[in-house]
Amino acid sequence: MKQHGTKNAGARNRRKFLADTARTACGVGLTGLALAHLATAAKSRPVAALRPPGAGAENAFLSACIRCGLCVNDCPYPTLGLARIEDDVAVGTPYFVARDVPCEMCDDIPCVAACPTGALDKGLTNIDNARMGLAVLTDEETCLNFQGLRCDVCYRVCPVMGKAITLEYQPNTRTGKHASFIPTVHSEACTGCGKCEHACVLEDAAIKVLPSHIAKGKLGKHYRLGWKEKEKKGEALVKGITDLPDRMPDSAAEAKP
Amino acid sequence: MTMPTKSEAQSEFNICGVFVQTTPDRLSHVERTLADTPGIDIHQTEEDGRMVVTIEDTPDKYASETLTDLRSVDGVLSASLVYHHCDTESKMLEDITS
Amino acid sequence: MSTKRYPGRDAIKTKGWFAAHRWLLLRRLSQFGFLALFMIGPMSGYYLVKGSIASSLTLDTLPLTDPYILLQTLAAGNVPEMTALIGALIVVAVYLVVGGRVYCAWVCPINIITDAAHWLRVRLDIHGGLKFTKAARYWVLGMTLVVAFLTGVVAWELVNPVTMIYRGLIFGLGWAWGAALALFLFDLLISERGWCGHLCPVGAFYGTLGKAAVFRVSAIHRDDCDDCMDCYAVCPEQQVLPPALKGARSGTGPVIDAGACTNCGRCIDVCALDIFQFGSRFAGPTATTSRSATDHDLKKAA
Amino acid sequence: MKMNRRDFVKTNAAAATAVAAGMTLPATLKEAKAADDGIRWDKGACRFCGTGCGVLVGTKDGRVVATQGDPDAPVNKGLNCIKGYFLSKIMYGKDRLTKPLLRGAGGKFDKSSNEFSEISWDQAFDIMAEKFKAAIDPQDPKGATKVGMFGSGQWTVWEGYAASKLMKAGLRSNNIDPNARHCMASAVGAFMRGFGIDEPMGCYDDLEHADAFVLWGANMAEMHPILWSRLTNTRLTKKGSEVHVLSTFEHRCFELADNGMIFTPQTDLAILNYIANYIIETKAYDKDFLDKHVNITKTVTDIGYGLRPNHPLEKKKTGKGGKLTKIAFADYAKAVSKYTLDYASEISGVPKDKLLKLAKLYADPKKKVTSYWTMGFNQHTRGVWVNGLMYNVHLLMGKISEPGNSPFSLTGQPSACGTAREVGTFAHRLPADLVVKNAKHRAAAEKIWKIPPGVIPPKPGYHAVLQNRMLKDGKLNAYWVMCNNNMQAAANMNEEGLPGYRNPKNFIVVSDPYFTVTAQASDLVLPTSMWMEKEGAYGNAERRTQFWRQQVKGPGESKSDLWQLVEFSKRFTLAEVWAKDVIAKSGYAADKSLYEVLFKNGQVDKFPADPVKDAAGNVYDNDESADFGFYLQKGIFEEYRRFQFEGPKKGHEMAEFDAYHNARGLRWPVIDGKETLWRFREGYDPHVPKGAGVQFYGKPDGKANIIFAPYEPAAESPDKEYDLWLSTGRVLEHWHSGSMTRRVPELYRAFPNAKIYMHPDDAKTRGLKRGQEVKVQTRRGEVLTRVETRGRNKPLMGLIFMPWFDASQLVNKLTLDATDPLSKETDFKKCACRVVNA
Repeated sequence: MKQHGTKNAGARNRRKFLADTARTACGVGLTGLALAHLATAAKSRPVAALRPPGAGAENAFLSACIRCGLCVNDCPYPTLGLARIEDDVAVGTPYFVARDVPCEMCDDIPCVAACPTGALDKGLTNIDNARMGLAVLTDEETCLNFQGLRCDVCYRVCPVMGKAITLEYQPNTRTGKHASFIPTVHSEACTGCGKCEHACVLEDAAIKVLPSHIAKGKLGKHYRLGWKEKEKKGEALVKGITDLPDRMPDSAAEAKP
Repeated sequence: MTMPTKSEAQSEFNICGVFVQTTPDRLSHVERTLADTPGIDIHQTEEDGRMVVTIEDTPDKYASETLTDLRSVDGVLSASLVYHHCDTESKMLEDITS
Repeated sequence: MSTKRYPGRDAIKTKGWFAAHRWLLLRRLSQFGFLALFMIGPMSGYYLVKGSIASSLTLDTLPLTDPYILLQTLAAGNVPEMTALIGALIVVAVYLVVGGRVYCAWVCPINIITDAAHWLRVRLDIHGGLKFTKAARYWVLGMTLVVAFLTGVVAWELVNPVTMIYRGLIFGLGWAWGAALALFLFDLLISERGWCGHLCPVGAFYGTLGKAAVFRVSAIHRDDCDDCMDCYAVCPEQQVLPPALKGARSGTGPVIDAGACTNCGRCIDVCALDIFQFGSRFAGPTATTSRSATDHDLKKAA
Repeated sequence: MKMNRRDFVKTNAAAATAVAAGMTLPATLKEAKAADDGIRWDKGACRFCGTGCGVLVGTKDGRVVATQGDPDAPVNKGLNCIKGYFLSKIMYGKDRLTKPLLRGAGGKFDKSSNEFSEISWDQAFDIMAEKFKAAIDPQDPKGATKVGMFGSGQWTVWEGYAASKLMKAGLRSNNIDPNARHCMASAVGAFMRGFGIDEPMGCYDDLEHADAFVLWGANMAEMHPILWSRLTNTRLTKKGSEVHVLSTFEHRCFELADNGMIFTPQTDLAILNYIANYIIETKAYDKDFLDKHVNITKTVTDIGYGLRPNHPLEKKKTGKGGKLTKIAFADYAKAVSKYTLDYASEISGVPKDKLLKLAKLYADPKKKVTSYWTMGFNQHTRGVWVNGLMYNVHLLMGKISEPGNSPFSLTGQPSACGTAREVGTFAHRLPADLVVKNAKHRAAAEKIWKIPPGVIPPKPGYHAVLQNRMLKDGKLNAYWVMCNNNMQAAANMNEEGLPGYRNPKNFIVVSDPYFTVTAQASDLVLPTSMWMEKEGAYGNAERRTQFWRQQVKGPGESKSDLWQLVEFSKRFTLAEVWAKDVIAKSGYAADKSLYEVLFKNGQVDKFPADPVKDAAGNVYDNDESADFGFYLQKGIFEEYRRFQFEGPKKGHEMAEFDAYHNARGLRWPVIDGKETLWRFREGYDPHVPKGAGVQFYGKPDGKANIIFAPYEPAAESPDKEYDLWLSTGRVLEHWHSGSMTRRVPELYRAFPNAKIYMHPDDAKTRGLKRGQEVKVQTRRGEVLTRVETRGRNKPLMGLIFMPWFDASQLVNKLTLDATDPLSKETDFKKCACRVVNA
């Protein structure tokens, strides 16, 4: 817009322009701070909210998801929804709550196929490799199987049954004649689909799918589990170690090296 | 950070059932000491030194603190927490007889 | 600049109501039409268009992605998939032709809300309020990209009312209606044409795109202007008019080449003298024509 | 006593501490414990499967608010499966029926109407009596063949007894059959043929005594979860113990299996004969035992498939019936010699090493083996045969009737044994193992029932499958279905069940707590009180009889089955049901009601309607006593006991009525105040005389039968058109037709809808994806469902499994009503189907 006027007016306009600019800058700056705060807060998603398969770490996901809803459209179940303002999850991003509707683990992973930005990683082609979270048996005190009852609903609904959740048998010392079937989650197979949490028959689920980083512990780098390392390698890590036979009263019972 | 003391947090109320094993010859001493300790009720005593007591919060001590102190009473071999109940103080005072 | 309370009366008189609202009606049709395209899918189960305004897939083949949101993800540190890139390029190409802020006037649902707010503001005779500089939205635009860069989060989309309302209508509104209401009240009570006209970074982005757009409004018969000011009254971006309408002497216009123009066509609607018409920016700055006075007077008299 | 919560918690804390420390509770604390939360606890038995877990039922304000496993119940020691966990919810589905409903608007019966209207009990019995009387010709010497009843293994003992008495002694119809026909009839048939007396010789204690377990067509992990946890415990804690599992698809039990075998449907016949062959060839059999206690016989072969007589398969058959012919051991050895390892492996598809391992187990005299089976054996067109072949193996080795050595037939219903079998609700049976065909048995029953000779018709009535066929053919016209959901449960619903119920000639009455598929197909629906809403008794699979008191009242106007049966008997005079000469012989007046003859007969009404009390003095309702003025349940039970003690067959003796209210169930025969754990074995069984060692006293000569039967193919096998086997069954979360468990929201959520379990490659070759909607089609109908290629059941290629609990996916539209010609039990496990994209 062209400026018309006297020199004085010009000076006044310049001052006004500078003042306006400063004001705008301040306002926008403050808004920016607020927005940054909101963005940072959005990174801590509530534990009950799970991302669709193929979503990476929350930070990466929030940098890539454009909240278009294509994954929601292509989800054949009422699993996925986009976060609304009141949902406590980054607004507009897709998520599901396992206790309400879990992921059905479609073989063709349509949600990933639909994602235009790579927020859901196209590299995920086998749904068994999805890691939406990790099931954790959070409450042994109420889990019916820990009490010896025969529920194991979580185990049976698991789409990776026998791998992601196994039942570890333990004698029930109280009754003396029953076995307890302890549901045990294995992180190397659990996809975090949430079927177990959804199906748990308790009023509040005793097994919950948590974001992996919350659920998992990490062994210190300075220590290895000997028997696992040996298993991995298929033989002793240090070879050529000898063991002398033990002397026994009867030579027949002599321990062989 | 320090734990809030009992007088600061008024809202909840703890009751513990505690199994106390004493040396039988010190039993009567322990009994007397506990009887004098506020918040402790003795419910049952066996000659072999076993006792069942309950410990509840007092205005200035949590039951847990009393329990810790109890362990150092002369003659007490062990004090095991068997039962713990926590509720709001107001709820505790509710009349439940019908 | 003064505003008349009921601009366009003369146009209605001379051209008839429909002709005086032609572009407005078409725009509303277009805005609702886009919305309908998205909503048919979830409502009927038969998807012509999947997704939302942020990114969509039409007939399972044509990907479209909002380039501004994609820019935010880039700023946030994400390298997008090809699909999104292609989708964004298509969108950019389209708006380069039709005018960037055509998005604001013809697609964005917020426009309906803020137009309504403005309409009511005039009717209720509300004046004053917060004023923003026209540069504010570019600051906001910059800020959204900086925040995305710093936090690694597509931050603006946490609050962006444009996509929020679109998403809400397709995927479940929740409290998004609150955002709509807030915008309405903001424009009505706090700042005249505050959102679309001054703050919205989406508009800023498309406005920047639109600087080079081919399709433009031109004050082609500007010589006939009788300074009735109706066009000013209805124009959401009044600063774009003078260079085109009154630039004969300084050699600007008659094509409105400011990026801020939304190609809404309201000026064409309300002008009883048909000064404005849609055209190409290559129509040339001097291609103005004047019609005979009689013609002009007849129209006025009618 | 005034008490605030704090005092209460304190006493609780002290009590819990004392208990944990193993200290005896002082009296004050005990009192405080009883004061609890106002819930009254009493013992009961679980409503679901045949395991018979003991539960405690908590009642407050007239409602069952909680249940718990009875920590002292010997079967389950306080444990329950997930269905048992939700017992307290099964009575409180939102859609409980509270008033009688008649088809037709405004209380007017209209067979063609799709509407039901509420009527009173009086109106209900009016129209019901009218329809029943119209179908009865009292002078017909064959009895009332046009009326019938379909009963239940979920009836309480007295309900089954009252039903059987009303039908056989009152209305003179043997057309009464229980739904146990669908589940236990083959087991019964084999018990009778092999041992002359029904029900297993062993008990659940075998679970701890055995060294090895073999599962034949039994998915105990899901269907008998608590027993499975006992079996698992033994496998874990007993050194050298092993578990062998045989099934037509891989299921949950395979996880524990040391030797899991998937065999081609129907080839269990060949595998069992191979084992017998192996035992004989290796001379491992117990010759002494065989000589003393066993007769060797063979059965008639090529006996058809129990289809309608005009079916091509029935026309082709050359044999008929189950007559046994004695043969020499050498003949038997020769007969099984065809079943070599090679042959058995080839026909069954089970690798040779696995079969050999199994055979070696049975043949090892040092290993105590318990074999379990359920529907895989029983729902089998050669069900009696295959049950018998199982006994052959145990008898050859003498591995029977002693701790740990047990061929054990598990049951699926809570009182399949106690009610359906023991009180004789089958079309051919009378209480305590008597049969209608036997004149002596009839006479004994007529004497105990105080009715004249000739009332009970000598010809067995229509069995379950025949009832549906007769309904369709219009030969059975007044029909009462009680305590079961047979429209959903019976095979070939499209061609038999539904047309039968909807045949305009017929009047169908259904008594149920809920508006089931069967109720929807009926003409009159009677609202029924269930489980703890009445005094009850169930008998589980190990012969354990368990009682419970009425804890709460049924909702609205609902009434127990017992009340309905007895009250309905008031609607008939003798003249309306018995021939004139029979009435004359009876000495009863012709206008005497059936109620007076059958129930108020000076015997059943012997015990006064005193308040029912427990040891603590709590008083319980007994709605039937209150209505009829005498302790009906006790009267019936004591009359039933007369059959056990005065009848011609020994071995079924039970304790007195009151003893059961005081005990956590007792295993019959109960003699001299003692239970019997292992039958036929001296020392354990009071009926075996000293020095006999073993005596199978059900047979006149005290010897059990080895019965040779060959492999014969299934009624329908996959072909080009229908290329897959279809097997049906249950899942842990739901019990039977799901009418109770599907109304528990948590169980519904755990397994909402049926689906087909399919091999991933079978799905792939048909272009199907997991979770996709598909049609399963057979020659009889089609059902929409979804594909599951993962999860609990893993069939090999060529077979799909679909559970039948889901009323929205009626798998019995697909199944074939082929039955075992001997037991008349349907084979729900085998028919040919195909799966196509929906």
